[in-house]
Amino acid sequence: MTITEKEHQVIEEFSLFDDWMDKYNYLIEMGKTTPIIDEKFKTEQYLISGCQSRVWLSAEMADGKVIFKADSDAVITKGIVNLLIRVLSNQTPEDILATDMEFVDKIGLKEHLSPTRSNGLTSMIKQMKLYALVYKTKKEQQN
Amino acid sequence: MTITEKEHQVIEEFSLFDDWMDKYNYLIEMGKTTPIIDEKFKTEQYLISGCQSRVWLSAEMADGKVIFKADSDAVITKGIVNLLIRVLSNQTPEDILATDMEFVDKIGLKEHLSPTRSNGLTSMIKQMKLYALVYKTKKEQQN
Amino acid sequence: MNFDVEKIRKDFPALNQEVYGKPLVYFDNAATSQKPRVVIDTLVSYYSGINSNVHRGVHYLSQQATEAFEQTRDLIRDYIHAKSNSEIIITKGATDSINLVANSFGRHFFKPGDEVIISATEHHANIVPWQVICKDTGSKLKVIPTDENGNLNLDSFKGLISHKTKIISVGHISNALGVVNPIREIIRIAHQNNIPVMIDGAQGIVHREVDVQELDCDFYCFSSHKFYGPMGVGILYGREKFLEQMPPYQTGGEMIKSVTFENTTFNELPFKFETGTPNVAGVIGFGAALEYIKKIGMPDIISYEDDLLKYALKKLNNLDYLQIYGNSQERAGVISFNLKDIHPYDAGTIIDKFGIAVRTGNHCAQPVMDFLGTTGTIRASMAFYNTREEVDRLLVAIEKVKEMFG
Amino acid sequence: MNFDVEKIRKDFPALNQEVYGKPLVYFDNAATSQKPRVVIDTLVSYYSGINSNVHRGVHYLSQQATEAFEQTRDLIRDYIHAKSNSEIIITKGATDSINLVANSFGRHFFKPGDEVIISATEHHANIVPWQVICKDTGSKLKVIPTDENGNLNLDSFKGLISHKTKIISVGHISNALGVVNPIREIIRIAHQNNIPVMIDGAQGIVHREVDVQELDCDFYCFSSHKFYGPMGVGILYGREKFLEQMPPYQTGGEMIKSVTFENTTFNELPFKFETGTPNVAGVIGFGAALEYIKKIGMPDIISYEDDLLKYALKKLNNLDYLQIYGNSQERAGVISFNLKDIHPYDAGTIIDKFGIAVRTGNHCAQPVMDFLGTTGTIRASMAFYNTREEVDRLLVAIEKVKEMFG
Ligand SMILES: Cc1ncc(COP(=O)(O)O)c(C=O)c1O
Ligand SMILES: Cc1ncc(COP(=O)(O)O)c(C=O)c1O
Repeated sequence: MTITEKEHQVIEEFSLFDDWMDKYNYLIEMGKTTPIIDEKFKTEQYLISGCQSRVWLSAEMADGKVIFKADSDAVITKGIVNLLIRVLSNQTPEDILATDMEFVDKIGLKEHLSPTRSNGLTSMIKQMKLYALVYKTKKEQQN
Repeated sequence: MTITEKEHQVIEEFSLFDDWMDKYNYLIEMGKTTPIIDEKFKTEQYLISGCQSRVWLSAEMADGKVIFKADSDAVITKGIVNLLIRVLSNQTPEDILATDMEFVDKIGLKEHLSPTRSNGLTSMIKQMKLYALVYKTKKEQQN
Repeated sequence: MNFDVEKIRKDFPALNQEVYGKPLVYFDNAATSQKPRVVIDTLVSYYSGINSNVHRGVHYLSQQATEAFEQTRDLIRDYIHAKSNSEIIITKGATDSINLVANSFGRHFFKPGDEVIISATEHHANIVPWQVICKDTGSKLKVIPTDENGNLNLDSFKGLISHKTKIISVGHISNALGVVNPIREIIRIAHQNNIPVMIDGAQGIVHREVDVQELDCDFYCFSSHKFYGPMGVGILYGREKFLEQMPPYQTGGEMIKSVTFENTTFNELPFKFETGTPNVAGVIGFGAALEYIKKIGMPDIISYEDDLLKYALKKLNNLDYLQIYGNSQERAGVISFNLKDIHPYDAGTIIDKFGIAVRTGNHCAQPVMDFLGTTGTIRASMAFYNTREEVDRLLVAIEKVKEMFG
Repeated sequence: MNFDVEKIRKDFPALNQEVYGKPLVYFDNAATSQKPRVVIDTLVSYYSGINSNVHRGVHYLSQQATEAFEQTRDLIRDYIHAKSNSEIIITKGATDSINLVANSFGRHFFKPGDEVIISATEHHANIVPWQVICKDTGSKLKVIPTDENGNLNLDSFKGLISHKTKIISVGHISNALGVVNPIREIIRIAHQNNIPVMIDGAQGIVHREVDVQELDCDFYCFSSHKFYGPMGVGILYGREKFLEQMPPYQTGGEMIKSVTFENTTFNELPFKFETGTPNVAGVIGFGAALEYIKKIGMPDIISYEDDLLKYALKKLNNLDYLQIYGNSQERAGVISFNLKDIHPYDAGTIIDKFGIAVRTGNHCAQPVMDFLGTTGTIRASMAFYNTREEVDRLLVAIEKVKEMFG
């Protein structure tokens, strides 16, 4: 599935929720699902700043695609980062860099999450794009 | 004349003025009258702070009474300090210390003069009382 | 008691609003309080009327503004029972006040090897400025330890004092835990050793009556915005003896007597420590807040708040999955807690959706969080306009959080 | 030009009042400006609505306030064309901004023997902080001389520059004389020598369009309250390269990343330089002022003001007993003058009684007064809401002064 297809999937899922409670329950569920980061990545280096809870994010390349993993000490934050991973992981660096993550607005994440939090969200997306950029640059240097 | 008598005199004079213009013209006149301070007193030491214009004030004892002299580079300020001198000069230190200078309020000086200015006014009165205190203390030590 | 909370609530426009379709419950008062209408009205009438720059102006508006500004200084002096207006310095907030003292007192009095004592439960504003000045002057920061409930250990405190101690700075009431510190005792011990004491009263002034002469503290500071006044205004009380000796902090207009390119002489107290155009509107607005508080009456406010706090504690203590911090005999204004095994951020996010404003995080008091072994807490901080019904609503929200994450 | 001054005047509630029974003429704008209704309304709606502490709060009000606060930072960045929000520091005023730079830049970059260059026509706020830091670091203050009209001498300036010059700080527009300084030229020359330049824009921002990238200045500061916004808010623009290297100025909450008693790490820009609860209401109110100014349009404002200034100068020049200062090709906002042989304080006292607010004294610029050989001047400072009729009324008052003292 492309990023856009995955985005549509997520948007569709969220469209089923009538109220904020359901959305949060869904995020909490997402927060309990894998992929959880390996303990060795839970260090300062992988910490994303700008969130009230701690979020660690790692990335690796496999078959030309970026695989993200993350964890957080808060469940809702973990739900959000897992949602991002669901959309962005296992995609090429180029595709990750190209997307403007429309779904974040569409599912009301920005609206319902504070600037503190959406700063956290922004930091997460920024970090993911940064990883993608690093891998893209590496690839180009190898060619 | 006692201080109180002089105060009444001033209050009476001011009661003749209908508007602020007349009051200021009177102050300006007062600003042009003697007693002007000797040039040798126009130094930092005799300068009263807290006024926008410079005011110098000196005092000496003669026959058990305090003689004030003053000058200012602004005419209105000089008028005001001369008004104070008219009331307070040539009185005993004890009488100067005892008065609460009611006339200042009564002639509308406080009301028509800014806090900056009435600070200046306050500083002037404070300085005059300080001189009186010094002379009173000296006298007591001599006894 | 002539205290009608429903009537009082009507004085605060911001309390009368809905958030997510529910009536707002504002329990973030320790961060900043809401403002009574009279404060807002004062700002409006100031800016629509006498707005102008103060001091040195001969024109009418400037005279009026200066008078109102200086009358507020009278009011503040009177409210905290300082000896003279020279001891009341207007700053931009409690943080600014502490920076002023740390800098000006520190640069003047600290020598290498000297020591400063603070406590383990301080707000960052009463930690970092001292760290910085200690580093700059080669002095050392010492910390009064606390027990697990936030009670400072006075025996250890006595042990910290030495002839090298130059100043002691402690909070009146901890903003993270709500513990009222034994500042009288601390001041008494310090003064036996001739050491001046600064009190960070950012929370203290809000929940206790303060008489700086009776307390006998050497510095006391607080912010207008936490005490029902406008933002951008802080107060520093300082004993004249020390303020006289201390060099100016910030420099510029207003605070000088004369300037040449070679030399500058500084103005008298309190102006020596006030430079630049002050926040005239904010200061006058704070005056209105003080008048308002005085009208309601601090004794009534305190007894109402204490009662409300006790009520809330009793209710919260019934929930066995709650961990409540700061269980001290003397507490005020603040309840800090966590739901066991639930991140405060998760809890706060859900509580918010009930229209309830609580704060989550470390409350700018990371060291005490570290000590308690948590990254943060949920803090409900109350004012005299909060009610028992609002506490009940918080309980409902907490139960929902437990249900969602438990 | 679509500029209707009578309509504009209606936007400013304070202009619509009488003083001593006469309609107020407010000519003390360089001290502080009046505020358009939209600014006052913004304060009211803030304090009646989203009032709360910003950053780190998860609850609704705090989110709203944070968003509005940070959007104002966007607005400011956009208005002065800074590259990024990291370069926009919120302070309490221009004086605070200059103290920040003098302290933080100075302590970091100055070594004994280094030099700072300012000009002979600076406001005390741009003199004294540099004097203090020079004294503390063993550096030297050098002064660009002026001619008798307040025009800085650029040849002398070039002569002052050396490899020891660490920073140059000059005003954009002199508040005492209204002379617009050749800051482009100064910046160009400074940068040829790799020296950073700070511009004190307290008056400049009010009367000129400012594009910090095009100006290529390294620091630019101003106050909200002189630019139609609330009191208690200032702005410091700083080039990221320098801000990154500079240590924090004030310390406490908000500006830190983590605190232990042993060590503190500081937050990123711009927060590294912002500690304590900011003046949220004031900042958001300033945002409203900027929007208002943008709506009226700075080009229209400038051309109206220039026209009014020319009108006033022409009229005043007709009075042969007037001494007018600052006769430069480039002037804005301010006319400084004296009636020959009449003390400015005497004159100001009488002018006030006509309901006209002018300022008298040294305008916090004593060195330039000393240079001009006067203890003070009468300063009429104008804004785009002033009118020719008001200038005419000033003339009547001046003639009366002449009559009374002449
Ligand atoms: C040129 C100049 N610089 C600095 C200042 C200081 O501004 P503030 O008093 O708002 O800090 C002023 C205000 O008088 C000024 O005119
Ligand atoms: C105990 C304490 N000290 C200092 C401060 C700092 O106050 P401000 O942010 O108003 O400068 C606070 C506010 O959070 C506080 O609670």
